[in-house]
Amino acid sequence: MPENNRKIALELGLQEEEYQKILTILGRTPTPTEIAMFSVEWSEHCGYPHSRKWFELFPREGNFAALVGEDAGGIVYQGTAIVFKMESHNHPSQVEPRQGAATGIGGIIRDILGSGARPIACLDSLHFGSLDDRRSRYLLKGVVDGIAFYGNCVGVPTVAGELCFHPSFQGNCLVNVMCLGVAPREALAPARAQGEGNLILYVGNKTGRDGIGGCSVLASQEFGEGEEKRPSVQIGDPFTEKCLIEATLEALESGYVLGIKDMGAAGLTCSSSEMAASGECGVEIDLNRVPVREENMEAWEIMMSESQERMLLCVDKEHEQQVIDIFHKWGLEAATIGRVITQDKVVIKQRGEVVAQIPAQALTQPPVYDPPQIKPAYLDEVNDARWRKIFPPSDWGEVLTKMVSSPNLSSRRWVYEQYDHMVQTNTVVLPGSGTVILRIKDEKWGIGVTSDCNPVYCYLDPYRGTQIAVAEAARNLASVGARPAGITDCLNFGNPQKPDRYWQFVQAIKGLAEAARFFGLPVVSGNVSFYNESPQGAVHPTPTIGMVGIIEDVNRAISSSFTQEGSWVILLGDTKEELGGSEYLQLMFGLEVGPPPEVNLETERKLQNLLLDLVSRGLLLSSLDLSEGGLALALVEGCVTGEQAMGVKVELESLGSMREDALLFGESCGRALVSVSPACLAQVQSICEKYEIPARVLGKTGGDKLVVEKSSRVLISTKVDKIARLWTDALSSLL
Amino acid sequence: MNFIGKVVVLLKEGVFDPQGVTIKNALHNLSFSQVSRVRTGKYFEVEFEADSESEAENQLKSMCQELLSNPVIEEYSFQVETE
Amino acid sequence: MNFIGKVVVLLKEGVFDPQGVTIKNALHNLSFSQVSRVRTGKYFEVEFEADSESEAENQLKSMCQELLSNPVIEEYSFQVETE
Amino acid sequence: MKFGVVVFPGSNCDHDCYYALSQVVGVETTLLWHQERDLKNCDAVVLPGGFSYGDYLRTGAIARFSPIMDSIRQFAQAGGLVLGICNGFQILLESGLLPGALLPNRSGHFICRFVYLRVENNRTPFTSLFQLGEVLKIPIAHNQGNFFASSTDIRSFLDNRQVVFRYCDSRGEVTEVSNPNGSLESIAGLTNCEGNVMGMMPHPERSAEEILGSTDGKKVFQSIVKWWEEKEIARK
Ligand SMILES: Nc1ncnc2c1ncn2[C@@H]1O[C@H](COP(=O)(O)OP(=O)(O)O)[C@@H](O)[C@H]1O
Ligand SMILES: [Mg+2]
Repeated sequence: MPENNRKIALELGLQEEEYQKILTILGRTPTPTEIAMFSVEWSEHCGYPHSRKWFELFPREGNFAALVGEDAGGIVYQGTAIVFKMESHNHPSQVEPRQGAATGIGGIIRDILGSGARPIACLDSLHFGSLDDRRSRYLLKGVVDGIAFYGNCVGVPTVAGELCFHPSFQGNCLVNVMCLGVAPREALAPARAQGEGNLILYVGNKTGRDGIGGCSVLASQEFGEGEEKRPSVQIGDPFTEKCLIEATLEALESGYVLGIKDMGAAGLTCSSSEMAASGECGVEIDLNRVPVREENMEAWEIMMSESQERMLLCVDKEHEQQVIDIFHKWGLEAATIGRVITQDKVVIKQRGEVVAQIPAQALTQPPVYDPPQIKPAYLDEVNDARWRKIFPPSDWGEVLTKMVSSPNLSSRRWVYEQYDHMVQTNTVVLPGSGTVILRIKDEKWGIGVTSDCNPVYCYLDPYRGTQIAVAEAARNLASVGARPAGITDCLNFGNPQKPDRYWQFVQAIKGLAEAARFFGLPVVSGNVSFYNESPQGAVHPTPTIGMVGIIEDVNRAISSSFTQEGSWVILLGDTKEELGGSEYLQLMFGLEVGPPPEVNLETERKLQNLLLDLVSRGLLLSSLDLSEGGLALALVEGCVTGEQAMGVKVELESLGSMREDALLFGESCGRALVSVSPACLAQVQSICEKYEIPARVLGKTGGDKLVVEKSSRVLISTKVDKIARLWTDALSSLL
Repeated sequence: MNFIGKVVVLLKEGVFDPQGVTIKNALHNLSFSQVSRVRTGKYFEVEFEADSESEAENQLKSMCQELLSNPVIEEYSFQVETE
Repeated sequence: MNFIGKVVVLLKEGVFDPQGVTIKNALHNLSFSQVSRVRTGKYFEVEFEADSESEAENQLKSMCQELLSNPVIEEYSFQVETE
Repeated sequence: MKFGVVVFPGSNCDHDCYYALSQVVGVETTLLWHQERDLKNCDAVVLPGGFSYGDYLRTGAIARFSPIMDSIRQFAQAGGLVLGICNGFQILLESGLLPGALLPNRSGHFICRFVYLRVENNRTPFTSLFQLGEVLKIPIAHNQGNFFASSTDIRSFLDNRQVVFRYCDSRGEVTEVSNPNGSLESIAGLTNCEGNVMGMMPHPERSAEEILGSTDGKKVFQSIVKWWEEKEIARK
């Protein structure tokens, strides 16, 4: 029997020494239910054994008051808590894109709901293999369809995100989703059980056999070739989730709910043990009272099930019925399944017998590993600046045409139009016209939100690549007038037991921590997704950064589109001769070589402050930070994203002498493109001087052409209508 | 020869079918209380050419496996009829 | 007695079926070029009790008319089987 | 005047409508729970957008059986003003309060974006503040907004001037390209024969404030208020 239990433990993904540790904790052989509970709670997905120790590097405080707790963290502005978190649903989406992505949205929304905040926006950061590949197209369509299916139905607008194609994601796509919620600071609910004799209430959908071991098996292993033993995927039920949101918020308002936690990965095991542990008490649960969908479910199945749309509540014992009534009114299951006890124990009973009894503290403190790291050998090979030897093409107009219709640079409209990005009527800067701004009804201020990461930069230099992601997200926000306030992340890497992958991970963590600290941004929450590998190898390191900012006067928010004929177009920041890691090199020459552009955090900060100052004074007509595709793509976006396309004519002489491709398509950091009415030009220039940021007037908006000249020589001259069409339709025509 | 393939795709037994549950509840509210379960699925009629009935069956099977169903969560069944 | 009603709901002939067109195109892309048309529909399996087969058919018919189909755009057909 | 906004399980524009009516238009508004039968003396009822019952089975198919729909049917028969927006439109069609049906969008996708509408009839309670032929900018957000009815029905809708809004371009031209979902005759909004019940796919509550990019939707609500107030004065 003991030998058999050890075998079960190893099969469920526990290591030999972990099993030994369990023996020590319990002082006896664990029951199968206990093994199941340890296996999910100590899995990579829930317990973060390979990453937890590094989180200490992250700043927990910053420019704004921060909330960094066990669950969704956030920031506080003028008494309002803004909680946000990002999470991966990579593996389920790779197996079943529609439902995998849908349940990802459902899960992250419940995470935010569990803090007591109303979810007000979602973001999705998506990475797929090359668009030429049929499977990638299938995955993209399925994932977008799944997010639309779930997100639109629950009534939380999906307002922003990213979409990136790269062959490294061929066998393992990335689907990272983020949710943001708001609540009065004092209305946030703790994720803990408290008060002896208070009740543990189960609400939402019934428990079935779906997703059993999802987190230990699915998210903690690589995809093998021709995998047969495919793990089960859950089906999303957004209708129930919508009712769950309303009922939960109503229940919280009643004041009878003392603690709450979503049942996400590891389901009942995770929610019950973590509520007990953080309440420094215990819970006793009777599985016969859990609403189940199938007969004869074993204890371990109920404890491990990842059925969706469920929450666990700790309820004042005097007011059980009032809370139950609220959930019943919304047509949801609600059952008292247990109570709070004083001892540090999670006690699970079934059919009158104790099937598990584990100290909550021990269960929720998984082992910590620090595996070896080795700097990968490829780095020296790819960072040799060999791009300097390539011979630039002769027709820049043609290059531009190719760039604007490429999978990575073209408009994302095909994606965000499938998402209801307006429900709740708070979206004041819409996706596609700059960084999204949400208002808060009855407040003057608003929220900016963005996500960012360039996996190629991170592959070429994980430390710098991650810093660029942080800097770019902050620049995104500042360019529309939102002061960066806090970070959430989703760190997508390969197998941490492979030293080169682990090195990438640690470099990224260090880059993130340092940049965040420098900008005064707390890392309030996050998620780690390891084992993103296929037989072809690991995905490019992708530490997705989600960032939230505050705009003091939401009426000042601006977009990236040129709005007025005859306004001056100014490039802020320096352009260097940098092409490493650029989209241009990849698209035109199939070259993926570095080094990625340099990032100077001090300059970035000055640029952010400058942009915030300019926007808050109402001096800018449009503003857009430069990123992939460089200056040329920023000009295109300025021209084509407005209600009416508008031309522009610029002269690049003032940017200095360098390769023309670097001038047009280089991706130097620390830059933004703004347009200014003639009356404000002098004032803008003098403010730029004060911030020590170079401001070069490139030309004027107007006409129906995009014209780029250098020393009076025409590099590009093309009708904006044509570019607009190419840019807007590219993605859907490639599908 | 012209064939019509009639394909039914259902969620596998044990996979949660939220639509089915909601429809069952709606039927109960309409006082069809005798209903104990509703399973929902997709239905396709595919009109196509093939040289023979067995050839048609093979082709339809490939369509089901490659596009019309996802074996992770769904199972399919079909019938082939001549037009 | 226990019955299973198997219901197919299709868009009426003449009502545009965009999903069917999308699936047909997808099948062509997968080189099933012999497919000339795809119609999509919904499928339901309703498990219920009734006293007799004819009674079961009547009940199922009411369910189809009252809830499972919309007569403006859809048509239904069904079969009743004993369990 | 008092508005009621119905809350079905799965409605998700209920609060947006409530906000637009009570805070932006500034008219008394109350929420009506679908399980109730009492319309709380409301003078106009709004069925908001969203996904009642998840749109499982068919859009609007299950919501039509909610107890409140009996009261709304009586209210409408007595000449009460009923506005169905998006999913609310779908519910009105399923319950037979409006004729026709909504099919999946031609593209097969959900579409969320601003569109232009042309006012085809300004002599309805819902459009009294608009000029005939006025071009409005209002967003849509739906999977199934592709209006369908038999060709004889469509003819009679046009003849009776039941078609209130049609999709058009920014200059007011009704073209194939300006039709976002494949609706027959580019129909975006329709009343019943009597003109007291209207369904529309675009969302007026999402275009009721300058900060949201348009105030054209606000005028739909204000039209209702104006029409009702004039009727009240006439009655007194
Ligand atoms: N997967 C997605 N989901 C929703 N919106 C997206 C998605 N991908 C891109 N977008 C939106 O499209 C616009 C352009 O995206 P991108 O070029 O990645 O932005 P940025 O230049 O800020 O990095 C932004 O508004 C972005 O939020
Ligand atoms: Mg970006």
